[in-house]
Amino acid sequence: MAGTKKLIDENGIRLDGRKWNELRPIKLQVGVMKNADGSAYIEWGKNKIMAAVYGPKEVHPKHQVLPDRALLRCRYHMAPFSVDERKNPAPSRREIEISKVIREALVSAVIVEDYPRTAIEVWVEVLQSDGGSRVAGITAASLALADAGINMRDLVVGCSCGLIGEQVVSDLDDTEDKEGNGDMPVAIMPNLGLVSLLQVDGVYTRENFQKAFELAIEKGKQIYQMQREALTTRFFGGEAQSTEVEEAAE
Amino acid sequence: MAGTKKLIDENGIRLDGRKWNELRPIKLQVGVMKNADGSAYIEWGKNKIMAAVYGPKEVHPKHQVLPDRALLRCRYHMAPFSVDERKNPAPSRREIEISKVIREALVSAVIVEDYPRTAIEVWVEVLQSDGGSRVAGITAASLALADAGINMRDLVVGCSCGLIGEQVVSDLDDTEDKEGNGDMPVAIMPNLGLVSLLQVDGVYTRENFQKAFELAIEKGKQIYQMQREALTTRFFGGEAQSTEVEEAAE
Amino acid sequence: MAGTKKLIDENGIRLDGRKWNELRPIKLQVGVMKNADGSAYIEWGKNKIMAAVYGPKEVHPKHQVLPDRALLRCRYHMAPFSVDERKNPAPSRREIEISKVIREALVSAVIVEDYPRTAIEVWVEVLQSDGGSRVAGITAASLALADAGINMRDLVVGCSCGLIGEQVVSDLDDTEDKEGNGDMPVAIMPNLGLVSLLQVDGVYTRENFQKAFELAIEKGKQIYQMQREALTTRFFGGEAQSTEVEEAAE
Amino acid sequence: MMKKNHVVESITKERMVQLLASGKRLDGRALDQPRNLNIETGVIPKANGSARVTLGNTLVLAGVKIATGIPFPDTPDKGILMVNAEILPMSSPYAEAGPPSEDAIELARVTDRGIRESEMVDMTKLGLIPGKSVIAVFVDCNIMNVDGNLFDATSYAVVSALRTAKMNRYVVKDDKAVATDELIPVPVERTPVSVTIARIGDKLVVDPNSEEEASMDMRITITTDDDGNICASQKGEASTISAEQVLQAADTSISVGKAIRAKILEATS
Amino acid sequence: MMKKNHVVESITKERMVQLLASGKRLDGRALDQPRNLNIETGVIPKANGSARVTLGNTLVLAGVKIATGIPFPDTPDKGILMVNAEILPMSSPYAEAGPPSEDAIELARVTDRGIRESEMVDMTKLGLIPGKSVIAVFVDCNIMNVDGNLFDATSYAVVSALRTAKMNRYVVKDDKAVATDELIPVPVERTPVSVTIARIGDKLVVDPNSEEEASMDMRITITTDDDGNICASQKGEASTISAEQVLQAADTSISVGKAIRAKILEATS
Amino acid sequence: MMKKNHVVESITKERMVQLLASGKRLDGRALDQPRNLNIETGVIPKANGSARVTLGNTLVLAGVKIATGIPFPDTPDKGILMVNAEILPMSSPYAEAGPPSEDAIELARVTDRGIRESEMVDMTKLGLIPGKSVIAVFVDCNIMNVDGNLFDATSYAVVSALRTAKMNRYVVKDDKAVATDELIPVPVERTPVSVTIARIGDKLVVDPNSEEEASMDMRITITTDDDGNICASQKGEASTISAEQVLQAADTSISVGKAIRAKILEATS
Repeated sequence: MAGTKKLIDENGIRLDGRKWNELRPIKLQVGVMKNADGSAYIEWGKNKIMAAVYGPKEVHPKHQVLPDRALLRCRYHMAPFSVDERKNPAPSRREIEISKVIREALVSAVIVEDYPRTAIEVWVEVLQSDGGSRVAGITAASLALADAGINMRDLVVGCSCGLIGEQVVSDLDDTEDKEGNGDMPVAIMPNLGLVSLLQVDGVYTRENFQKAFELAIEKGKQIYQMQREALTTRFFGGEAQSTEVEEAAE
Repeated sequence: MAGTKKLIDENGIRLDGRKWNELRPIKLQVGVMKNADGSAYIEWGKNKIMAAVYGPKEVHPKHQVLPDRALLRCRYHMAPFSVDERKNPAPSRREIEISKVIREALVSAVIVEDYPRTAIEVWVEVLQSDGGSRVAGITAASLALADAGINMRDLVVGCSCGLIGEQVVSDLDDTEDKEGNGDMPVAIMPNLGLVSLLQVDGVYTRENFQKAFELAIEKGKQIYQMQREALTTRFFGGEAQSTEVEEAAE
Repeated sequence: MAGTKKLIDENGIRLDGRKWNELRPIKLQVGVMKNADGSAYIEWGKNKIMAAVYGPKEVHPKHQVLPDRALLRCRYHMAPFSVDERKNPAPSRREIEISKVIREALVSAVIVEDYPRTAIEVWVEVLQSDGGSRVAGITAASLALADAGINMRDLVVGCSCGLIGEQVVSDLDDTEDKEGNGDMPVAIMPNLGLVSLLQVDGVYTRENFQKAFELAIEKGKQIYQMQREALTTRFFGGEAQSTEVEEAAE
Repeated sequence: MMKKNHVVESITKERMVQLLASGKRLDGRALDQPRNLNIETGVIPKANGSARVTLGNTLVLAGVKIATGIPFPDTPDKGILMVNAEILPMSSPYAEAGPPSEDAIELARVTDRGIRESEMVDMTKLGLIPGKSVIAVFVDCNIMNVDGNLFDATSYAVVSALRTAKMNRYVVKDDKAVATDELIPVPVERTPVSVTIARIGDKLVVDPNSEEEASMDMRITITTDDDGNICASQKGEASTISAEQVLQAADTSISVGKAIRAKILEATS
Repeated sequence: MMKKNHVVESITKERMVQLLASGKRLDGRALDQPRNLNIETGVIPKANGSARVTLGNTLVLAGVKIATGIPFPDTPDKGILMVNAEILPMSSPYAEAGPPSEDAIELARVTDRGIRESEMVDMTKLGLIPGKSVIAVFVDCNIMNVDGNLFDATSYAVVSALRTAKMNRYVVKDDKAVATDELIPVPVERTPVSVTIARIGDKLVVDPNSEEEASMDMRITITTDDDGNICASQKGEASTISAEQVLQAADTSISVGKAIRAKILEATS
Repeated sequence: MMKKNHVVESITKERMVQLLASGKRLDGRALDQPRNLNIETGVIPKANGSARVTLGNTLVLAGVKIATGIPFPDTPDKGILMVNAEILPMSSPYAEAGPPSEDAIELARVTDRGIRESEMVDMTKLGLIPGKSVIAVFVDCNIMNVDGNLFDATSYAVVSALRTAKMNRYVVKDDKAVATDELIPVPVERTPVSVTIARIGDKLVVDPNSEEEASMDMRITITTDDDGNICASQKGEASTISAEQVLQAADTSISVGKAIRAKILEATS
């Protein structure tokens, strides 16, 4: 936090040249994996994340069967080489928690009632990690679910906003996440106008809390347009082309 | 063992003022937990131990079902903050062994034949540990079983005796256990006159072995009176009042 | 590898006095364990290895049942005291891999189709380890299978050959394995003329590869004669006598 | 988290929703009214600090143990804080013995976040020898009886245990950290308060009990600090919340949190 | 410990109890007669000490490995002793591969207790540099064939392996412990002997085999030292024992232990 | 490794064997023809080296991380190399989440062996302070899509990642290894190439895909170095191979390996 000055300059320009409310470059590809029933790859800043979906499939072990709906399984996992210091491949407590909140963020979008007694598996593999990997993972995972043909009420799209000093900013990268003053990952179902993930780190005044939260929703809606384009490309524009959207500076 | 002199003075008075055959203060409460089918809390010296019972209940996994009797499960566990140096919460080899001997000490008192194909679970949680936690745990656990309405042949009550130098003493506390010369935890079924737990540490002449063993039985019978009072309080004297028995010095 | 000179002298004599193509002393005993359905003990150089077989027996857990044949399980395990530095008793990655290749070396010799829906368990315990423990283990394990009366197409017998400098040598001991230039464990079914295990360490010219490989087969056939004698002793020559074969220097 | 009896639950939920429509809860509380909170500190003398908290029938015991440790490479002059939780098998018919469940891990991490982000403990005061030795504060939580809202009960127990914890003062001698006999408080600067809100039907209720949790669609935990700032939050369960309700929950957390903070301060001062 | 065929067992037990009434056992032994004990030492030359023990058909192999280690903080000048046991899956149809079972842990801990409490090894002679370096003695037991009474067979194997173990003499140079080539014995002072007694019906029998264990109600292990003192005990199994029988078992352990100690001393001197 | 649909497989195998008799494979390849190999390096900038390899539809991502470590006691002046593989649950319908499977362990160890035995990396150049500090090279492999022949795809990914990896140059100051800003390549000396051959019926085919693996009886992996020497091999699966076929496989591995080495060198120079 000593480094706050450095993260944003007197003109409101951040270390990587972005304004307070700009997104990092995002690139989306749908249908990139051969074996998975559905898949999507996202590059978001320096994040490189693969999401893949299998299912609906038989549930093992059987005692986990849900008679009236599908069981959604989710694993968020970081490759050992995805971070600065090699990560032990066994799941950390952080990965276990994030797997849980990603699952809870996705499950209300999936029409699980359409697939009783089955399992739907969502595998999110972080190949390179930057700030915001969980929201990037959710964004890719909901595309992978759609690619797998799973019935959904809406896509889910995530964005993280936060604080540098008392300045609300969108989409923190790794440095901003670590040296900044707060991070607020948010996932939304944009057409239904609902929030399916919300976590908060940092110290926000009531005003800044609202500002960051609403900015995250606004940015989420913007990324939702990229998701739509990626799906359009997937289903109408040929196989697994990438949708790269560089936002014009506002 | 260098400190033997200090543990008991020339008048036979121990560090905490007790005579060789005195018990530490014991406090018993029955029926203290809301969810458990039965429970008891014991303070014995500095030991603070909660025992809770669930059952008879369905057995999972099914292959552990016993067709002709109940399966008794038991876990003795120490809270990480219960000892001087923080204890790793994963069960140690010591805790695994003690869980086994506590289970074996309790099971012959429970009329397991009355509950075929079910499980009865006994959870002993040491919140603060002093010498003699296993016998204190057994004493509380058998009250919790009675509180749960489980049919029993007798209560089980434990007491540990041992050696300071060549002096047999009752009910060693933590310091006496570590710096003394022997510890002998004993559990009995007082009405049936049977021993259901016996472990021995230290070096006892045949004479001292018998003296310590018989002292443990005598003290156990004394604690059994406190158990009875605690159950009476529970069932006739109102809810979860504590039975505190400070023994007059003999 | 700096020590190559020392491993074999100018007359082609190795540290323990063997020529390049000699075996270490091998001692075989069949039927040495009381509870196991079949067993064999091998001493090969400094290796001391016990192999025991249980089965055919019921498969647990049931979902592993193979409807048309037996499931062969195999564990290669080293006693903590079997090596120079005490080994952690939990299975290492090396032990897991060796268990797999031993199983794969044995399974094609067992007529698994004769025992549908059952399990056959092979336990290989290395009590003292020297070079070549996996081939010694296979040699003992196939005798234990035969001792258990399991139907087999052939015995399996292993031998390891390798390199000291550019010299092909048979049957490396621990020092030769560590300081030599290559190790090639081979297991064969001698009557069927088939190879059921082949692993290679080291750098071999095409010519040396063939020479070492063919030497391993030749030596394997020689050890096969010892296996036959050990079985003859077991079934016709009384109980559990040892078959000790010291090869005459060629 | 728990297995549910679906028939009883659906009847209970129906009744609960009817009552909520008229601003009432099954146990008679107002929608924004937490259950009775009882805090007892110093219950485990062997720990550096401890607190036994009941929130309704939910019972949590937190214990603080303090030792020296090696700092993390990226914060060489800051102490270490670790929060751990075990949902004891005795706590409910549904809890199981074994390694920490997903629920226990989330519980510990969310509690940790509230403490850490609010800068409750001044970690810079826990440094001893930069890069070599710092004070490590372990807070372990025993969840002993579960009747809903583990997040808040656990958070109050941890905050209360830390606020009353004492540790040896250390001095550095010959490049070694040595404990003195002097006992000093843990350097606590703030008092974060967690408030958990459930949505049942379309109503938000504070501090749900087990029965309400079985009927709730969504849970959100918001932690606020002494100045009414928001310093941690966690939306939970497999459902969604509208943006308006998030803001409404934030306001509720600030106001309810204020009252609870006063209770905690009273119990721990 | 094991699954049992209940029909065969109940018939066997009936016959066993009848015989015991007339002072006989199914295998012809007297009630206080242990099975044939065979001890072979030095069987694993790579270990610092080793012993292969058969007690009837029970077969245990113990190996001692010695290394330097860091002492426990509360005993800075004493060596470290660790006893570990694995009940190998080859040892019986009921044993399983995997992490140590509850039975294996109890077995190792009871064996350890007998060694430790009798002060068999003089741990103060295993200190090297106080607080920094001591000699660590690991004793690992491979239970290879199970035919009852693992406690005694394992104990005899550990005692025999330790009594015959050799270790490098260490010297301290420049505050470092350095091994010399000189081999010296482990400083063994005492010879604890474990005797296990089972109750079948109302009779006590020494050294039960598997068949007897399947019929026994109670098992008690009592370890005595060279002076006939009692230095460890463990009552086992899910049943009880009367106070009189405890004392009777103690006397039996002392007398039987004396004969077994003589055998161990003979095999290891 | 995988569960199989036995009916479809037996039909497929029949057709496959017929075709192989006339020297053809189901996907049109010649018997000794590997699938299309694509290598992309530097795909993970945060890693010291990385490679994304596709071999047909098999997709493997390898990443190299470099740190300092403590050498093994028996090689005090040599660096450390660790190869690890995870068969991701996303890679096929049969893969599962959890600790490394037997297959993943074998895969990592065989890959490691090819690298280590060929002396690809000059480990003596990775020593820093003898006995105290060396460079540790971790290579982690994410198996992302499985379509047969993981051994070769993983090996090519590891070799390509190592060949293009950069590490900080270290200098020793005051008996401490300190990283400088200068980036230098990992000291790669050789380029081992793994070639896997399956037997289907009595034919040997190079680089089997999943469909062929489901029909194969035997698999053999042979790794050769730049001079056509054989430096690692692993026979796999529950079947046998004749001596003649071993030698035939060796020759095939040498010749096919040469062509693949050229591709790897091209992609990584």
